[in-house]
Amino acid sequence: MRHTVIPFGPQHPVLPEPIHLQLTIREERVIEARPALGFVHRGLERLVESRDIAQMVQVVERVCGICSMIHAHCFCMGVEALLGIEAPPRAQVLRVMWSELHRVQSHLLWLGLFADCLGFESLFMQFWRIRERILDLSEATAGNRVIVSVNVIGGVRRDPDDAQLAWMSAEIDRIEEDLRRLEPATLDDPTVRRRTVGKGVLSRAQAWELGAVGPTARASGIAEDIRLTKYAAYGRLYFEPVVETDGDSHARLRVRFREALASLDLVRRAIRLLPAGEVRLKLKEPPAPHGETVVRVEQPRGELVYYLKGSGEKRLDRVRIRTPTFANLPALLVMLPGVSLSDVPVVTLSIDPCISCTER
Amino acid sequence: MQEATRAITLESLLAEVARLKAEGWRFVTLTASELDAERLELLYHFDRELRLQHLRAAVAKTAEVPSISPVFFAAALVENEVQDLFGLRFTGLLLDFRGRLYLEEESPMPPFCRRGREAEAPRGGGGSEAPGGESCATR
Amino acid sequence: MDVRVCGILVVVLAPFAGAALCGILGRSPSGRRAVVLTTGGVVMLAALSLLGEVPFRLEIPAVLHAPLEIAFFAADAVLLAAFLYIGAKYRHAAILVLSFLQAAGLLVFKGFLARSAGPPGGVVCDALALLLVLIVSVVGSLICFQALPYMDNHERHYRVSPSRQPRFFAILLLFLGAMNGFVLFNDLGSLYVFFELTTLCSFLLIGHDRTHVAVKNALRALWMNSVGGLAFALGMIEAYRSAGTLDLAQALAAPRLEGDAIYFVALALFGLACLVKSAQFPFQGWLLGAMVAPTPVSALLHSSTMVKIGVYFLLRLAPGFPGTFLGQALALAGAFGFLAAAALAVGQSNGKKVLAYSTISNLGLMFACIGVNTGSALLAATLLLTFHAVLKAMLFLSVGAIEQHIESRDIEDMRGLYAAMPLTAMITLAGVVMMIFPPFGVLLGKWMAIEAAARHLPAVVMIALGSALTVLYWARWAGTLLSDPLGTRFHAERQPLLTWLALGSLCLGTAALSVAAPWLVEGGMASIGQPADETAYTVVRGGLESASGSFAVLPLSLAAACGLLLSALALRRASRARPVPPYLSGLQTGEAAVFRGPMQQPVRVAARNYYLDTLFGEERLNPWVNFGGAILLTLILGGVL
Amino acid sequence: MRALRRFIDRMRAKSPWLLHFDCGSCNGCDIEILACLTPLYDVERFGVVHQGNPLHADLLVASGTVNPRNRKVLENLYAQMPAPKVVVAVGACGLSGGVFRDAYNVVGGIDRVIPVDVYVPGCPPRPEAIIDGVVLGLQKIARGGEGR
Amino acid sequence: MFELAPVILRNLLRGPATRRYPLVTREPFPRARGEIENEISRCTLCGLCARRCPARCLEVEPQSGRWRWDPFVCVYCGVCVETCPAHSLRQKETGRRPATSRETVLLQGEPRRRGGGARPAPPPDAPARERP
Amino acid sequence: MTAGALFVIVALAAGLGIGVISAGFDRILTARLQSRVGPPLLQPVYDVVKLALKEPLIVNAWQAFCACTTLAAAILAWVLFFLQSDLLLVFFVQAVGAVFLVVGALAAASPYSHIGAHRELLQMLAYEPLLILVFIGMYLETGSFRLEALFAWPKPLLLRLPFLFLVLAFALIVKMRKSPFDLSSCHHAHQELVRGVLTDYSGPLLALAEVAHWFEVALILGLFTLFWPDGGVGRFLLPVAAWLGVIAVDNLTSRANWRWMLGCAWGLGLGLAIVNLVWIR
Repeated sequence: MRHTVIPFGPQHPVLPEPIHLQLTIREERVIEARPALGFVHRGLERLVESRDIAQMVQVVERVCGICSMIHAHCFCMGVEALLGIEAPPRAQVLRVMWSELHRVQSHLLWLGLFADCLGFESLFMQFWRIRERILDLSEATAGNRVIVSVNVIGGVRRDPDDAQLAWMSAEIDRIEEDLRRLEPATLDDPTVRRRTVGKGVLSRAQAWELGAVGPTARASGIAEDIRLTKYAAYGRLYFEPVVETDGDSHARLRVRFREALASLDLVRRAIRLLPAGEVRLKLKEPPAPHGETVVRVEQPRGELVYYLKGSGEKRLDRVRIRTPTFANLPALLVMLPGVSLSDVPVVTLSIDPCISCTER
Repeated sequence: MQEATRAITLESLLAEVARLKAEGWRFVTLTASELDAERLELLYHFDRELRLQHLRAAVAKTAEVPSISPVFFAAALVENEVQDLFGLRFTGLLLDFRGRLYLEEESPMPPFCRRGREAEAPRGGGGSEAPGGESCATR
Repeated sequence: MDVRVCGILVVVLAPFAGAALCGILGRSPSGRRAVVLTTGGVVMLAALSLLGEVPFRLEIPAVLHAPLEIAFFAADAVLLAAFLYIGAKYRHAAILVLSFLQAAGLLVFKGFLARSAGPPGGVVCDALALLLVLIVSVVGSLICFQALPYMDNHERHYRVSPSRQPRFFAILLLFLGAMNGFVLFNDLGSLYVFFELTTLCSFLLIGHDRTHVAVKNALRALWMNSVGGLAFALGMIEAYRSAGTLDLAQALAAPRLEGDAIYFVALALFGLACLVKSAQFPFQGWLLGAMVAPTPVSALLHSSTMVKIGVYFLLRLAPGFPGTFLGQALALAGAFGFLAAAALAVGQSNGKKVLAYSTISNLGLMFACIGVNTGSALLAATLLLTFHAVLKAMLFLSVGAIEQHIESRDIEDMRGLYAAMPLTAMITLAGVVMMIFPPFGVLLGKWMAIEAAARHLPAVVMIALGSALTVLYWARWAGTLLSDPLGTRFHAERQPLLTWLALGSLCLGTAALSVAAPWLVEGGMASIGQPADETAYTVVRGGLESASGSFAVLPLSLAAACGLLLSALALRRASRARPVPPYLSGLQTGEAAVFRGPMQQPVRVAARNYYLDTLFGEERLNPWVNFGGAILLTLILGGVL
Repeated sequence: MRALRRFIDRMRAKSPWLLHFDCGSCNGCDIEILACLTPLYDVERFGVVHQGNPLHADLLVASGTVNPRNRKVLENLYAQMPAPKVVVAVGACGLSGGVFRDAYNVVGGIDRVIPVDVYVPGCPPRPEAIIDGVVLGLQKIARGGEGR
Repeated sequence: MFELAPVILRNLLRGPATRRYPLVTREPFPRARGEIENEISRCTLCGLCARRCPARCLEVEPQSGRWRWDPFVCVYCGVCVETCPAHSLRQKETGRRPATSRETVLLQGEPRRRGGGARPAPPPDAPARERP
Repeated sequence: MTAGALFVIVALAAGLGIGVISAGFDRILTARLQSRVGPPLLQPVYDVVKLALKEPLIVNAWQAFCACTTLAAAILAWVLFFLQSDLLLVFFVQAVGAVFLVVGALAAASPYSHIGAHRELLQMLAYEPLLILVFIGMYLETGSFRLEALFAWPKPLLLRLPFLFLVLAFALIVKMRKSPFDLSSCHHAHQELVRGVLTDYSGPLLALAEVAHWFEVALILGLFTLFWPDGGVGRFLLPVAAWLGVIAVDNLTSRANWRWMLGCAWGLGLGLAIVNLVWIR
C-alpha cells in the first residue's frame, strides 16, 4: 500500500551511466528493483559487417572507455589465436603493463566514485588526483589518457624507451606511496564501514550461481581470476588473486583497493621483466582468419569473454562480447531488495557497473 | 575451438544444463549467431576452474527455446538479449523484457538477422501484442 | 431574575430541554434542525451574556435543596443502573464490577457518611468555569450545527433507515447540558452525576452506528471511564472524609493540615479520574476507539470538551498541588503522555487517529503544566486548553467534511486534496499552521509551557522531544494536502452552509483569539487556578512578557500577515509561470507524475509519506507506552500512600 | 539599464551549473568530464558545480551517441532546464556518432535531438578541451543573456 | 573518524594541486594523439587513409583533389597517420579546439589525372572551413 | 521609527553578510582541503543572482508560496535574534521556515522531493530537541530566555555548558547540510536524492531557499556567540571554531543514513545535553 515508486536513472547524479532502476520502496527500504537497459545500446557487434579486422580493434576499444585497452587486448588475442600467430614477447609484456595500468586507473576511478556515492567527497578528490598520474603515464607511453589504443593484431603500436620506463617505475613507487596514505580512510573509517559493512551481501554460493565474476565474485570468496590462465605474459609474473570472504560492499571495496596496489606492483615487475625486441609482427597481408574461438581476459570488473567467428574473409562473421558487468547484473538484482534507499548507490556501485560494456 | 564442444538439441538442453550445474560448472554466457536464412546457432558457454565447455545447438529462427533461467538465473539477461537481437522466442524466462531490453519501436527489428528477412514477423512476442507490465519481475 | 441566574439556568437547562424536544420533534428534519439551531443559539447567547459578570457565586435557594438532592441521587441511581444494565446486556465483567463498586460505595457514602452533608455547594462561575462554558456553548453549538448536514450525509451513505438522528441529537444536546453542569456546579456530589452523565453520552454516541466495532469500542470507553468514575467516587468520599464538606471551593480553601484538608489521597484519586477521562496512558485506548463515532462526536466529546474535563478539574484543584510529590508525578505523567502520544501519532496515517493522538498529546502537555504548577505553567495550561478546544474541533470537522467527500480518512488519500476541495484543504492547512506555528495560540501555550517547565528537567526533555515529533506529523499532513494540484485554480467547493459556518467561524475565531491572546491573559486567564496575587505575564506593546522571556504576539502577527501576503503574491505569480514536470530522472512523460519505466511502460510515481512504523508504530510502541503510563500511574497513586 | 544587463550577464557567466548526461557514451568522455571537477583541473574555479538536476542546471554537457531510447531522455532533460541554457556536446560520439555512427541503433550526435551550442571534438577530449568548451559556452551565456 | 585528517591537513598546507588551465598550459607529452594535419602538398590522394579509418571520417576524391576530414567524427586513433605511404599526414600533440558550429576540414590538393604523370607545384591552399 | 527601520536593515545586511561569507569561505576551505583552488569568495552571490534571474519553472505553484514563506521566516528569525528577543521564540520562528520548505517539497510529485522532505523532517526531529535543550541550559544558567539578558551575561557560558556547545555544533552540522548529516540535500548533487528537498525548487525559488539558508546558518552561528561574554574575542572565535569544526567533519566523514543520525542525535546528543543540564542544576 504505502509504496513509493522511484525512477532511479537513467539521468541521476550518482549513476555515471544511464541505467534505469524502477525502485519500489517502503520508507527507504527497497522492496523491488526492476531494471531497464538499452540507453547505451549501440549495436556495435554488428559493425563487424562494415569494418575489417584491423578497424574492429578501434571499435572494440570503444566498447568501454574505462577498460578499452583490455577489450582490444582480448580481441587481438582472439584474432591472433584464429590466425595461429602470437605477438612478440616484448609486446606481450607491454600488453600486460598497459592492462595493469588500466586496471589501476579503473580501480582508482571506482574508488573515487564509490567514496563519492558514500558522500565522502574529499576522499573522491584524493583518489582522482592520484588517478590523474596514472593517466599521465598512459599518455606519455601510449599517446592517450583514456582510450590508449595501443593494440594491433600481432602486437602493439607503441614501444616506450628505457628512459620512459625508468620514469614510470619511479612514478609507480610514488603513486603507491600516495595510495597507501589513503588506505586507513578508505578501509577503516568508521563512517565508511558503517555504510558498507553488511550492505549488499552476496554469499559464495549465490555469487557462483548468479555467475558473478571479477572482484564481485572474489569478494565473496571465489578465487577465480582469468589472469590465472596465464594469457599474455601473466604466466611469467607471479600473481595471486585478492580474495575476501565477507561478500559485502566493504569486502568488494577491500578487494579493489588491494587489487589496485597489486596491479601497481605488477606494472613495476612487468617493466623489470620487459625483454628486448620487436613489438609488432609484420603481417604480410590483411588478416583473414577462419574458424571460431572464445577468448577470455580479466578486466578490472572481471572476466571478459569474446567469441570470434571468421570465415576466411577480412571481415569477421560474428563478434560477441560478454562483459563482466553483464555477468554481475543478476547479482545486483538479487542484492538490491532489502537494502535501504541510501544504500542503493552503494550496492549498485559495488559491482562496479559499466553499462556501455553491458549493452555495447 | 580448442575447448570441449558438444552438440545438443533443444529437447535435451535443460537436462544438460542442469547436469552441468550439478557438476559445478558456472554459466558464462550464451552466444547466438546466424547460420543461414532459417537457422540460428546457440552456443552455451560454461566454466569450471578456468576451463571452458560449450554446448552447441542449431535452432530454427521460429523455434521456441526453453529458457535456462530457472536453472541459472544469470542466463535471464542474455536470453533477453538474444530475444531482442535475433527475435528468437524463449519460454519460461524468469525476467522477460519481451523484446524491449535494448530496443525501441523505432529500432530495426530484429537487428542481427540479416539473412532472410522473413524471420522478422514474430518479434519475441512483444511487437504486436501490448506487453503487460507485470511480466518483468525479478524472482 | 438577573443576568447571572438567567444565564446559568439557560446554559445548563436549555440543552436538557432541547434534548427532550429533539426526542419529540426530531422525527422531521426541519423540526430537528429548528430545535438544534435554537438550542445552540440560545445557549451560545446565554454563555456570552455571562462574559462581563465573572466571577460570581450563586447559592441555591434552600427550598430547592431537598428536591435537588433527591434529583441528583435519583440520577445517580439511574445512571449506575444503566451501566449495570449495559454490563449485563453485553456480559462485560469489568463494567459490571466497576459499576457495582460505585453503586456500593455511593450507598455506603449516602447512607452512613454523608447524612449531614449540608447544603449543596451552589454554582461557582469564575474565569475558568466561564471559559469552559464558553467553549462548550459556542464551539459545542457550532459542532452541533455542522452535525446537521453531516448526519444527513452520514445516514444517506450508510442507508440508515429509519433515521436515528433524533436520538443522536438528543444525546448531543444532553451532553452540552451535562458539560455545562459539570463546570458550573460546585458540589462534588453533583459533579459526580454530571461526570457519569458525560460517560454515558460518550458511550451512547460511540456506539451510535451499532456496528460491531462501534459497540466494542463503546464498551471499552465505558469500562475505562468507569474506572475514572470509581476513582471520582472514592475521591469524593475521601475528600468528604478529610475536609468534611462536599463543597469544592470550601474543601480547597480548608486549611491544609495533614489528614485535615482535601489532600493527597483524594487529590490522587481525582487525578486518576482526570487522567482516565482525558485518555492519558495507559488509558488511551478508549479515545482511539472512540474515533469510530461520527466525526462531530469526535470533535465535540473526544477533542474539544469532554476530554477537557480532566484538565478543567485539575486546574480547579491546582492550588492543592504546589510542592507536593503528586505535582511532580503529574508533571512527569503529563510530559510522558505528550511525548508518547506524539510518537504514536507519527506512526499513524489514519487522519482521525492522528488527531486523536494529537489530542492525547496536548492533554498530556496541559497535565504537565498543571503538575509544574507555577503561575505561568497554569496559564500555559489554560491557553492550551482554550486554543486546543477551538482548533481541534475545527480540524475534526474538516476531516469529517473531507471524509465524506473522498470516503477515506487516510492521510495518504488526502494527497492533492487541494485540487478536489480547495477551501477545506486551505482551512485544514490553516488549522495545521495554527497548531504548530507562532504567533498562534497553541504555540504560545507551548512556549509558556517550555519556559515554565524549564526547571523540571525530565519533563522539559520529554516536551522538547515531543515538540519535534509534533512538528513532524503535522508538517507531513500539511504537505500532503498540497501535493500535486498543478493547474487547478482556486475555487470554493460546494458544502452545506452550516459546514462553512462552523469551519469558517472556528478558523477565523482561532486566528482572532490568537492575536487577542495577550488581552485574554490580561483579562482574566492569568488568574485561573491561582490566587490572583501573582501575575506571571504583563502585556507590553502587544506582546506577553515575563521575567524570563517575551513573546511579541502582535508584532509577530503583523509580520506573519505580511509574510502571508507576500507568499500569496508569489503563489499568484507562480501560477502563471511555465509549468514543468517534476524531476523524474529524465523519464517524465506528458502526463504528470508518470514516467517511462522498464519495457517503456508508463509507471505512476507513487510518493508516499513516511510513517516510520518500525520506530513509531503502535505495535512497537504500545507495550512501552502502556508500561510507562502504568508506572507513572502507580507513582501517582502509590506516592501518596 | 545597460549596466544592469551587463552585470546580470556577468553573474550568469560566473555561475554555470552543470548537468551531465551520458547518452550512450563509452564512459571515456564521462570520466574526462568528471575529471574536470577534480583537483588537477577544478572547474569550480569558474563557479561550475556539478548538478544532477536539469531544473537547476545552466549547462548541459552531453556525451555519447543518441539512440532511440535515450533521445527521449535527452529531450526531457533539455526541456526541463530553465533558460538561459547552453548545450555542450563532448566527444566524437556526441558530435556525430563517431565510430559508431553507422551502427543500427545509433541516431547520431546530440544535435540531432537538441540544439548544440558548443562542440568539443576528441575521443575522448582531454579535460583541457572540455574546460575550453565550457568557457565557450559561458561566453555564449554572457553574450546572449536571453538564451533560447 | 579522523583517518583522512593527515591527508586533508597536508592538502591545506601544501596548497592546491590544480593546474590553472587557461592561464597555465602544460606542455603536451611527446607523441600524444591530437589533431590530424595533412600536408596537402605531399599528399598523393591515394585514399588509403580513408579506407583504413575506423571511424570513416576521411574522404578523398582523387578526381577533384579534395581531401576532407571531419574532426567531429574522427576518433584521433592515428591509424591514418601510421598507414600514410606519402607521410603527408601528421598528428599534432594538442587536441582540436572546441567550436560553436559544425566544421569540416577541406583541403584542396592536386587533382589526380588519369594515367598519372608529373605533378606540378602544389597550390598553397589554406585549410578551408565548410558549413553544412 | 526610523531608528528601528535602520536597525532592521543593518540586521538584514549583517545576516546576508554572514551567510555569504560563511558559504563562500566554506567552498574555498573545502576546496583547499581537497587540494583544489575553489571558487571565488563571492561565488554564493553569483549563484543566487543567477538563479534569481533564471526562467521561473514551476513544478507546483505552492512551492513559490512555500519558498517565500521559508525566506520570510528565516529573515524574521534572524531579525528577532538581532533585536534580542526571546530565544525560544526565535527558535519557533525559524522552525516555520524549515517546515515550509518541507511542505513545498511535499507538494511536488517527485519522489526525490518527497523523500528529501521526509528526511528533512527527520533532521528536524534530530536537531530541534537539541536546540531546545541548549536553550534550557542557557536558561538554567542565566535565569532568562531573553537574548538581551543572555548577551549581557558577564560570565562565559562555555565553561558551564561545554557539552551543550558540542550539541549546538551537532545541530550546526545538520543545519549547514554537511556530511555526515547531509541527508536531505547537499550542495554537491552527488547524492541518491539528487538534491533532496530542494530538487524541484528551481531558478528564483531556489534562490529564495538559498538565501533563507544563509540566514538560518547565520542564526545558528549567532547562537554560538552567546557562549562567551561581551567584549571577549571568544564571542567571535567560538562561532568560527564551530564552523571550522563542521567543515573539517564534513571532509572527514561519509554520509550517514537517517537511522544512524537519529540514533546519534537522540543518543549521544541528548545524552551530552542531559549530562550538562544535570551538572549545572
